[in-house]
Amino acid sequence: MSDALLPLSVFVPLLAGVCVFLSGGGARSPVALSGVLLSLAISLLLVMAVGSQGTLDHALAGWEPPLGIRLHADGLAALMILLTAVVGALVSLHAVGQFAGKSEIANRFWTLWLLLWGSLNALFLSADLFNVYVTLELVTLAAIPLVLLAGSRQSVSASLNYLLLALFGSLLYLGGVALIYGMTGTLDLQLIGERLPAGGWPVGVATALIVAGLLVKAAIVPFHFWLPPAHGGAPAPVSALLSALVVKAAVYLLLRLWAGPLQLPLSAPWVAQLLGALGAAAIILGSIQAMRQPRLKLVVAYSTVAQLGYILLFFPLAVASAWQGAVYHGLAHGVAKAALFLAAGNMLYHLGHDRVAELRGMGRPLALSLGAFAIASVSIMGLPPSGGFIAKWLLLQSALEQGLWWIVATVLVGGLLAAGYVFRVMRYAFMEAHAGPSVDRAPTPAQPLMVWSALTLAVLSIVLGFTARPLLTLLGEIPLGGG
Amino acid sequence: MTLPGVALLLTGLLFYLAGTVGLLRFPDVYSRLHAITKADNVGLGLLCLGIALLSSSWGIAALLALVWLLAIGAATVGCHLIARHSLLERQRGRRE
Amino acid sequence: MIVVDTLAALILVVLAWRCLLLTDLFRSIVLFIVFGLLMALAWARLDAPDLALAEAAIGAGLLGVLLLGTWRAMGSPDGDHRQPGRALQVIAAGGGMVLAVLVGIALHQLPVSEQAAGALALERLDEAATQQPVTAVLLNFRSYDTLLEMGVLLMALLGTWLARVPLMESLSGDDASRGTELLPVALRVFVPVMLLVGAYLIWAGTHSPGGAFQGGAVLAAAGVLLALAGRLRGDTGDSLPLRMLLVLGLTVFSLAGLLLIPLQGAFMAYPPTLIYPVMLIVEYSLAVSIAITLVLLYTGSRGLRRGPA
Amino acid sequence: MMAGLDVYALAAAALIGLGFFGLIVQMHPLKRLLAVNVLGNGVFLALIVIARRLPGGPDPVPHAMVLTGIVIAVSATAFGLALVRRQARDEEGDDE
Repeated sequence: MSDALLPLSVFVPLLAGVCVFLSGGGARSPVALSGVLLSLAISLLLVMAVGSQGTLDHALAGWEPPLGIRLHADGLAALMILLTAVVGALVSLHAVGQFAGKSEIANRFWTLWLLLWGSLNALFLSADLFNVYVTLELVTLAAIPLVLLAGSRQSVSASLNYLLLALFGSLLYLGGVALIYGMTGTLDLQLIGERLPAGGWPVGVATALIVAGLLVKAAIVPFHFWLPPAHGGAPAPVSALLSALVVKAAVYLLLRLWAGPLQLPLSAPWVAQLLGALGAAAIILGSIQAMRQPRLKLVVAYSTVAQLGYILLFFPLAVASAWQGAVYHGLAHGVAKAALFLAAGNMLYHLGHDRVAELRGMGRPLALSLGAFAIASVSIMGLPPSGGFIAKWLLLQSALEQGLWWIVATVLVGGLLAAGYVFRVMRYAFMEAHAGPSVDRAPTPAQPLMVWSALTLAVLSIVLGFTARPLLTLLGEIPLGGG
Repeated sequence: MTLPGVALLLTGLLFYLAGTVGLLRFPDVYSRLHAITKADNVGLGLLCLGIALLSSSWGIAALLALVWLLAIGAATVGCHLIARHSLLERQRGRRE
Repeated sequence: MIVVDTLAALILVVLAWRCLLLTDLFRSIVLFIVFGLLMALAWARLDAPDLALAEAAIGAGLLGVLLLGTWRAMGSPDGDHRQPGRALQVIAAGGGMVLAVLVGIALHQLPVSEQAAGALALERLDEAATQQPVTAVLLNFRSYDTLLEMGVLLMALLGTWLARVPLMESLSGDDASRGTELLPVALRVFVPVMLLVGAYLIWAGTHSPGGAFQGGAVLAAAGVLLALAGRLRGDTGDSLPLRMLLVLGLTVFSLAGLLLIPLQGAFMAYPPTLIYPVMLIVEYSLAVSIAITLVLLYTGSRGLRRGPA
Repeated sequence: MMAGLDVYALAAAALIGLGFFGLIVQMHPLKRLLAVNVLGNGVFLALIVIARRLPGGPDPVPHAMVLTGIVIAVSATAFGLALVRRQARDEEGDDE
């Protein structure tokens, strides 16, 4: 019966979201908080079940594929569910503080966030190409209203651009799915792997459409322009959720498809090189942009554009250690980025602005949040002993083994550039000033929950440097040869 | 039943054609409305009658009659509202 | 009949072309509505009556009214004369052509699969307690997709609420709909007929083209008609009963699935004796939620109240 | 059969290309929403063209996929239109 955990981990958060919607409660709503706790519990149970039993499958409605839809939990899915649960729970704590006293916005936040949680779990567990399309739309349509919660003019145009791009991306994806269904007569990931012709125009076009659609959704250069305004303009807990989890969903699917039905077309040398090159471009361009941003949250948002690139470096490498490195990078970045956004949000909350150049003298009033920012930055820069270091080390190792020097160079330069944009912030923040940081209004100190959740996430990003062994064991072997 | 059915269909299409030409060529809202509602209602009626003959089933004929009645009703109300709106606009224009 | 198909396909493309290239916004919208209607015709020609129904009711009908309403709410702008840069135009034209050619070649050369899921679905219709293949796929074989789709509807509505620009709250009834004798009579005839057709379509989904989406869309169309005539007004607050109706489909569908897990061992699997009643209940609750969501997506308001008769 | 099928396949490909073109060259958000919808209809048409090739009747699976897709597209578009209205209202506030 443990396979019933799969649908439960989708529907516990979803129905909790529905309950919050019905209850209309505010920031400290017991319904919302128990929903978060239940969702966390069911996710952890699922991860433990995968840890002890290996992969889990659940044929929905009792119909085996190709007729029905299959849910599938393997190490990769379990790690993403774990990331969602841990980051989500801590961000929820932050949200309790952030939205205190704002009953209506808080209710919308909890409703949408719990629905998003269920949608993300649905996406990670789906083993059906069309169902993935539905879950992608679910994730997008939960994420965009969350951006809108900020209520500002910028957030409206950011939401609109986000929506247009996201719709465009998922329709390209759906076009590819249509062709694949035409060729194989099935939507099940495993069956597609068995039936897909080895080559030919239709396979090529289908792969191109699917990959292009997912790249648009993942905000990979050159489709990245919608991400910074959307992520930078949203309330801090939302930015954290979007940057840590939502953009990962599309990249996750690229890895999932490589590991499953599309391994052959995605391993074609020029496709792999192209994806790797896009990743490298994202790392360099995103980091340079991050260095030039006047506002702290935009620095962090462009850093997301850059950090997503590392996962794409997997494709030209395509060996076991690169697989582990790419997935671990997803985890490490998720935790660290959530910490960065929450810490940046605390500063914004305190000062009423987040203009980098005016942060001087902030060390004292915001010591803990700044500390969280600094600690999480260690992981973003890829310095030991952090999760980011493990991930980059694994990527570097496999690049060195294969003599792919341009990847080695990209990873090293990316680390230096990350140090550049992080230290730029630090320099201003730790600079002594006579009068403390400039403020736009009377300072409102962040609540303890907001500070400690950011700090906990930051510490976790370092802890990830020591937990590589159990987590990579959970991930399991690199899936080669389909299936 | 085929020949009269097809003949009715063709005549119906002629009415549609006339209505469309009227819509495009007539000078103002009222005469355009006149052309399109009158001609198209008759055209639709003839089409329905033609299809009913071709299908030679009473059930389908009854359904088609219902379709025609509802379409006429909708066209009447729509035409009335458009004409009224246009008249009110014109009166307002004159007053200003 | 090849002539009809060729003509339909050609007009579709020309309409889309004109719709996307005109600078006049109003004309673009009207062309888009016509495009939707022609799409419905194409669906009918392609043996997809379910889609023809859905497209006509939701795609062309509801979306059309919403587009026109939005155009008016924006102050009836005549269009947009900003021109993108020459380089962007070249990229767009080149990219569009490459995309079209690639998809065209792929569709043309697509090998036919021997063992399609659809063939299996057609074979095993009896086990799904329905004679209508599309309903069987939507509500049984792939019911999970349909369930998640209800989440999409709910979140689109939440997003619309957060945008805070209702279409119908501020709109005072149109001049032309006031003080005319004909409109109340028409409403008295049309609204009951539409409700009847909607309810029939939902039920019909079990054996012929129709189902929760088509029926729900027709019910929503009746609601939109009432809203247009001023009988139904947007309201500024949402009430608990309304919220319950909005999530009725999602809740009933997922609870039916979850509660029967111990019995059948799989999510959303129903015992053979219960399939038909469960499916009927699910269809009607889905349709109610769909109808109300669509009406609210149209009005953009938080709630609904009766307008002056 | 084959010829009819090809016509709609061509139309599907053309609509996808046109939608892409429109999405990029149009500046007005409402027009870009229309472009995305045209693209979507192209994809849906491709699915139905594929569904027709199943011997023994149209394949219900792509039909169900398109029905789901239409509802998703319409609800996302409705949300998009609300955002367009909001943007227009914000800009109006600037002018005054």
